[in-house]
Amino acid sequence: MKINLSTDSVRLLIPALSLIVLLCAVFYLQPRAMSYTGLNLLFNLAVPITLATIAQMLIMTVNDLDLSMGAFVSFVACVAATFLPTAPLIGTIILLAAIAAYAVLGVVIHVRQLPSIVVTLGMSFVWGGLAVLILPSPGGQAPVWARWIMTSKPPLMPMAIVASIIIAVITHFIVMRSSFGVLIRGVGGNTRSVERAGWSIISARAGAYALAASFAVLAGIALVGLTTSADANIALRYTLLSIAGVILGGGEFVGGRVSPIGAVIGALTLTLAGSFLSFLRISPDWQIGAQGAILIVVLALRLFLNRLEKREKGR
Amino acid sequence: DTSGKKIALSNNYAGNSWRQAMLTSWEKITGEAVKTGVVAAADAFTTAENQATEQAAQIQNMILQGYDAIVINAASPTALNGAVKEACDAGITVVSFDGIVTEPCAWRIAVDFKEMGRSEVEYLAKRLPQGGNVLEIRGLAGVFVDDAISGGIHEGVAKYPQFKIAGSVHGDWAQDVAQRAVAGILPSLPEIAAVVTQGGDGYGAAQAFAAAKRPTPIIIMGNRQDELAWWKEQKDANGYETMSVSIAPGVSTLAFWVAQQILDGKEVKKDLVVPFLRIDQDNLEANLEKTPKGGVANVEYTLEDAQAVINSAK
Amino acid sequence: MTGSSHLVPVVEAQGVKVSFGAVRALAGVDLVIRPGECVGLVGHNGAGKSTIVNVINGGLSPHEGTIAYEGEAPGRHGIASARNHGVRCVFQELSLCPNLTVIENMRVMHRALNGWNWRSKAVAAITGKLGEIFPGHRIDCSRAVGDLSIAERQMVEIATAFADVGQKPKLVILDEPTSSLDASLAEQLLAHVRTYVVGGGSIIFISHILGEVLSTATRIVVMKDGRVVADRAAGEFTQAKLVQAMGSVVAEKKDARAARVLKSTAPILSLPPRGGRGMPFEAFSGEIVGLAGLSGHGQTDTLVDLFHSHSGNWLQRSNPAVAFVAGDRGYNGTFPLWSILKNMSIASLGDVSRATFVDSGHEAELGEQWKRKIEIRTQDMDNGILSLSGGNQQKVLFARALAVRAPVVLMDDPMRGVDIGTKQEVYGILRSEAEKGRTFIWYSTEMEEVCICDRVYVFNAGAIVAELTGSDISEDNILAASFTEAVASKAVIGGSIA
Amino acid sequence: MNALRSLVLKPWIWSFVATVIVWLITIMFTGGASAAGLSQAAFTFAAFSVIVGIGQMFVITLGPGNIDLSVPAMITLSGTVTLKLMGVDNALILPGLAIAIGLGVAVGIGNYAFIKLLRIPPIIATLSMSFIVQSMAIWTNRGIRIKPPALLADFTTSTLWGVPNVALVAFVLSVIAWVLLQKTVYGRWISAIGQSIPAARMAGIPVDGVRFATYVLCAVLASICGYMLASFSGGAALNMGSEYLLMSIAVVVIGGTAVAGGDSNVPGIWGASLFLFLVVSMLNTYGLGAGIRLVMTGVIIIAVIMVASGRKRGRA
Ligand SMILES: Nc1ncnc2c1ncn2[C@@H]1O[C@H](COP(=O)(O)OP(=O)(O)OP(=O)(O)O)[C@@H](O)[C@H]1O
Ligand SMILES: Nc1ncnc2c1ncn2[C@@H]1O[C@H](COP(=O)(O)OP(=O)(O)OP(=O)(O)O)[C@@H](O)[C@H]1O
Ligand SMILES: [Mg+2]
Ligand SMILES: [Mg+2]
Repeated sequence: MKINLSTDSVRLLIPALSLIVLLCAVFYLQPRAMSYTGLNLLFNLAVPITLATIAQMLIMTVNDLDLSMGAFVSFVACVAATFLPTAPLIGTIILLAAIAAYAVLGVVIHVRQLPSIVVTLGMSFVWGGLAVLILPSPGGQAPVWARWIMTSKPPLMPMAIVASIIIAVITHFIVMRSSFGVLIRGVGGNTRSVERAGWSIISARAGAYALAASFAVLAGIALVGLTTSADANIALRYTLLSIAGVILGGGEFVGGRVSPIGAVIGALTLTLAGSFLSFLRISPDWQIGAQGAILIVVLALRLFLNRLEKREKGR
Repeated sequence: DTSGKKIALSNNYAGNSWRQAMLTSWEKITGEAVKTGVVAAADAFTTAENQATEQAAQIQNMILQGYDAIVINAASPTALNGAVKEACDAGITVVSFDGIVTEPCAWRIAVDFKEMGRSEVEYLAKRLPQGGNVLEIRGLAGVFVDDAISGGIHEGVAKYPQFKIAGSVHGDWAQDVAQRAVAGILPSLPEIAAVVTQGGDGYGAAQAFAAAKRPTPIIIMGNRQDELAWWKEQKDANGYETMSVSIAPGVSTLAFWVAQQILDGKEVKKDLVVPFLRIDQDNLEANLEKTPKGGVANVEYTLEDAQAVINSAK
Repeated sequence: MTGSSHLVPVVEAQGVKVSFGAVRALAGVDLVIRPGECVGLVGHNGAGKSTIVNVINGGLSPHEGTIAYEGEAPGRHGIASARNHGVRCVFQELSLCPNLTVIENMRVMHRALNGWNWRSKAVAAITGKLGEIFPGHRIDCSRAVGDLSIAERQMVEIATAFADVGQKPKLVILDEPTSSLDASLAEQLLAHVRTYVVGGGSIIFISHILGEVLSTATRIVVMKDGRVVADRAAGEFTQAKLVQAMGSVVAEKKDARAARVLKSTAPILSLPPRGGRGMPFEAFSGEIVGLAGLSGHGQTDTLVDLFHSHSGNWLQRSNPAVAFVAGDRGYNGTFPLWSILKNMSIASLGDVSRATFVDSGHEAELGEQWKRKIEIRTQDMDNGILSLSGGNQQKVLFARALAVRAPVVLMDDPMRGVDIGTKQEVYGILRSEAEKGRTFIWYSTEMEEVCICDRVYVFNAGAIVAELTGSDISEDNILAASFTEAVASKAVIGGSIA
Repeated sequence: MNALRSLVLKPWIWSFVATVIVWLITIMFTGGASAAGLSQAAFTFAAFSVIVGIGQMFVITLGPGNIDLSVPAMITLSGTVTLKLMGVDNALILPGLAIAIGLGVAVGIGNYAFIKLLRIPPIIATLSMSFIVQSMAIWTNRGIRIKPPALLADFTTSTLWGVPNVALVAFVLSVIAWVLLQKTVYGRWISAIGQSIPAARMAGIPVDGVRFATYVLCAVLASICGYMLASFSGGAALNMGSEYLLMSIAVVVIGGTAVAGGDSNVPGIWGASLFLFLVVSMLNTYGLGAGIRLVMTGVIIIAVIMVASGRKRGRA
């Protein structure tokens, strides 16, 4: 059997295999998870994480890093839980303005050659502050439609799986197939040559940032749909989760090497790893440490598969 | 009979001594209960970071694991409602304590945080009838406990207008953050007559005052042994007087018994209240003695205590 | 050729001046390119060739002077207007996006390539062009450019520039396009350039290999220190005249190389056959060993292997055994944030420091010494490395390796883009160092350089397939050996041609 | 030489300018009366950020993707373990310090082992490590808070000629760091690695050795910081390090160190550390609510970085 695997599909194969291995382990530990509701319970909180991971991936595509992802998703969640149900128009305007703000950030970072890490670090305070201003104490109410979508029960496959597949397909199309995707990946790969070919780097970056913000907005709304209400600190962990998801999915920090399907798989893997741990029932002292250990195990698995694949290739 | 039932503790944070004492109490009391066959299991779970999303996932996993009851100290009163609802729908009893949830299907063992804040000012009003400037040390912005206690304090100040809140900082319930924040604002503050805290940052505040070489005001203490020991030291040296309010970490064991009672078929009101733990000048020594060195003043509950709380709510 | 002079010039540059800070890169250049001509642009490293090219393609705005495309001065000088007039450029340093596939790079390079089925259009255009220019190439256009060898990347870049996607290229600028191609590929390219010019297209062709320029260009422009010093039909030049016009004094090529037999002692370096195929590798003290063969057949990998196995990754050896001269400057050569001096001294810091403290006086001295020795064209060794022209950066890398006390120097096609005068000097340094007992292992894509070596290993498909010594080292023998299949295990065709 | 000096000068000057402005605005509130007290507090608390910041800076200098997220857990672990071991015994102060350094070395080795053996980006490797280290801290003392030895507590909280002792320690450490970076072969090496690993490797630099040493150095500095911080605040707490995750990164990048690696800046860390402390103090002093305070902090950080790098990139 001779399959000619491109680098991209190899990049995908490994995360996919780690996900499958982990899923088998979870099923073994907890056979109840092997059902429609079981899968939904395992994965529904992965949906917002997946969206945030995609957003982070888009930023990483242009060689930047967004340290404000968690704060931004929290901010969106607060807006979605306060304005969207009561004053949808104002809510929408706020969210659109936030997306525009991201685009502006992209432009500023490019024009002034600022390190994205610092700017987004600063922005994380800004979004966090705005979230506290909007929602000083936890509360709010998810928009009915968001709640409806997130608790819907499609036939055959649970919502969480359907959503992940849809997200993967759409982003794969945008990032890997469309001209815009090629352009922003080109910016990540070699900004100078894209510029020399006559493209406007500024608009490419602004586009990448705005698109990322749009996915982050979806993440915030999806999150509120699941939790029914919000607080200012609700998604702070998404910053690190989203970065880890992209990396697990085979993406890289620089060079525009990303994989949207991989990122989705990475986010699912991370979520699943947490459940796997719960099912193992470790002593409370070591539960936190075990989360580190599981990350390492998943990555070791990745390395192992990588090796296998290299040996295959060497032949 | 609940000997076949399994109860889980879903805890969102383990990074401070209060939470550690809470987990220890849980282990001690439930371990006993499992051994004597009251329940079949009582497992404790903690998430890595203090995050509602992570805890929601944890609760969903508990549903899959087939627990009969879930006892929750929640990261957010509202953000877990989705997961809690799913648990209830799956027929699971959900009891929340300390960090309670607002989802109507769950039970709540609440501390009256507002009252806790108010009582601090009331105490001050007794001590300092002429009033004065007050420094407020708050917790983590955006968290419900912080909002509630602070709300109580402000209500108290409104009632006793001789007090003025001269400054307010967020100490994030962490000793060093509180110390840092107080040290930063202190130079710009006028003379401070008292410091109101959310229980636990008193020692840090005392150190910041000492470092700035300012007279030590009345600092409301928390329940940590070193705070109590410092207070005792001051009391012996110069008759320093204050009080301490806090929540006993052992409230987790009360929640356990309440869950057990509900599983046993007892009729239990959805909202229960536990008193907060208060230590005064005269019972300081007694409390200090009971508190392990480096630990937290604590009260653990028995089945009888729980039944008393349940009955008093009826 | 004079027939084309009445045509409207594709590009007309007049009095172009450009300076970078204190460096005057162009001091008033006039350059006219007409349809149907191939203009060879030659000059020493740092003469300003890449700079004028950057002005023509719109990447740089001249500080003084004008540029007109097809007779009209553009409203706004810039990349877009140059491209609209059919100007395409293959840059000296590779400039594709390594993370994108060949097809996707086409999309980036050609804005006209839009619509829903741009992928299929791109495939058609690029495969067609690749086949036309480099018949017999084996490039899979769905692969990421980063996975291709350096020669393949260069081929893709050239084909991309010539590709016709809705808009025909009128002027293609080739800035040292052959520097990473081996002889046969280079010849294919040159042949294509000739037919393209006959078909009415224009080319600016920059190269340090004067033979190529003489055989391909219809007109040759010689630059020196930011000025055009000669501009005549190619027929009026010979190699010697060109060299003279460039201002370098080149000793006549000494072919008389004493055939030295150095295999007597134990080898100073050796490697078993790569992947269990072909011949083992050995090098002896004082030798210049050449690695030849078509580009990308394992020569660089061998050098890297040799380097890794003789240098510590955890602790530095007190006496370095090997030094390395990079060919792919951007990838494993230069440190872009640093000054020329720091770039040069990094490998020999042990010699200029006391108790791990760097002695800056000593370091500067070392820098001055090498600056003089191989003429790095800069006012100040404290200037950034990127302020140097490509060839001069390469010289710095050379100095870096030669300054190390290591007995063996590994060279990964280091003369890429070095001008002919410097080359001759470096050859001289190599010879005298070899006399003193240093060993050089030298991968080169230029036949002339391979022929300087004492012994040559020829590579094919990752393995050594032949060893040539002394007078057997010739272009024909190497080419013939390049197509020998490697034999598994150690049954070797040792010097089957010798 | 001149060009070099101006290059080094520019990035850090801005964090100091910002610091002075914020300081002036803060003391304006009391008409200048709080100047001495505020400065002393600022130096005290900046010292801790400086110590972890230096370690983080070395790591960030190693190039894109290099970052040590295990810093907070390291601080907690060394604080809890050393205070537990020392009890309140003055004689054990130095052994305690030795233990702290030993813990740092161990965690540093662990960090690099993950990075190297699993070939994973440092950000993930050190994140995983931090969970494990945090668990170790919980396991070793379960949040029991033990007082530091009196002598050590006195040392960390008192001042010498009005300068806090901890600031003096941090100053000495920064001078050492500066010399390491600017004057030694090791400094050259990490800068080279930060610009291009393949190029560094082919220039004969022992890349693994240098990166390994750097991760160990960072962990050791974090560990020393934990030791001092726990002594300073009268005991270790399980969440004492969490502040320093963002802080350690922020002081490095605001201080003018290139996030892309290869270029580091020691004085800037002081500017940034003082600045970050004073911003919070200023906003607290003027009594702004938490929301506004956060927004302002963010805006000020961005403003500083805009001004600073706007100047830095001024092309010739
Ligand atoms: N980081 C936190 N996140 C959420 N809730 C917290 C956090 N820290 C403390 N709390 C809540 O604050 C209340 C009491 O905490 P308190 O500050 O008294 O603890 P402590 O004894 O001071 O701990 P430590 O000694 O670690 O400071 C409890 O309701 C607890 O759940
Ligand atoms: N970005 C820059 N900054 C400063 N100086 C520069 C820059 N680019 C080029 N120069 C200088 O301009 C001069 C001309 O450089 P150019 O790259 O045009 O030379 P070249 O003729 O292409 O040389 P080579 O054959 O080595 O490529 C050189 O002295 C170089 O140092
Ligand atoms: Mg506390
Ligand atoms: Mg050039």
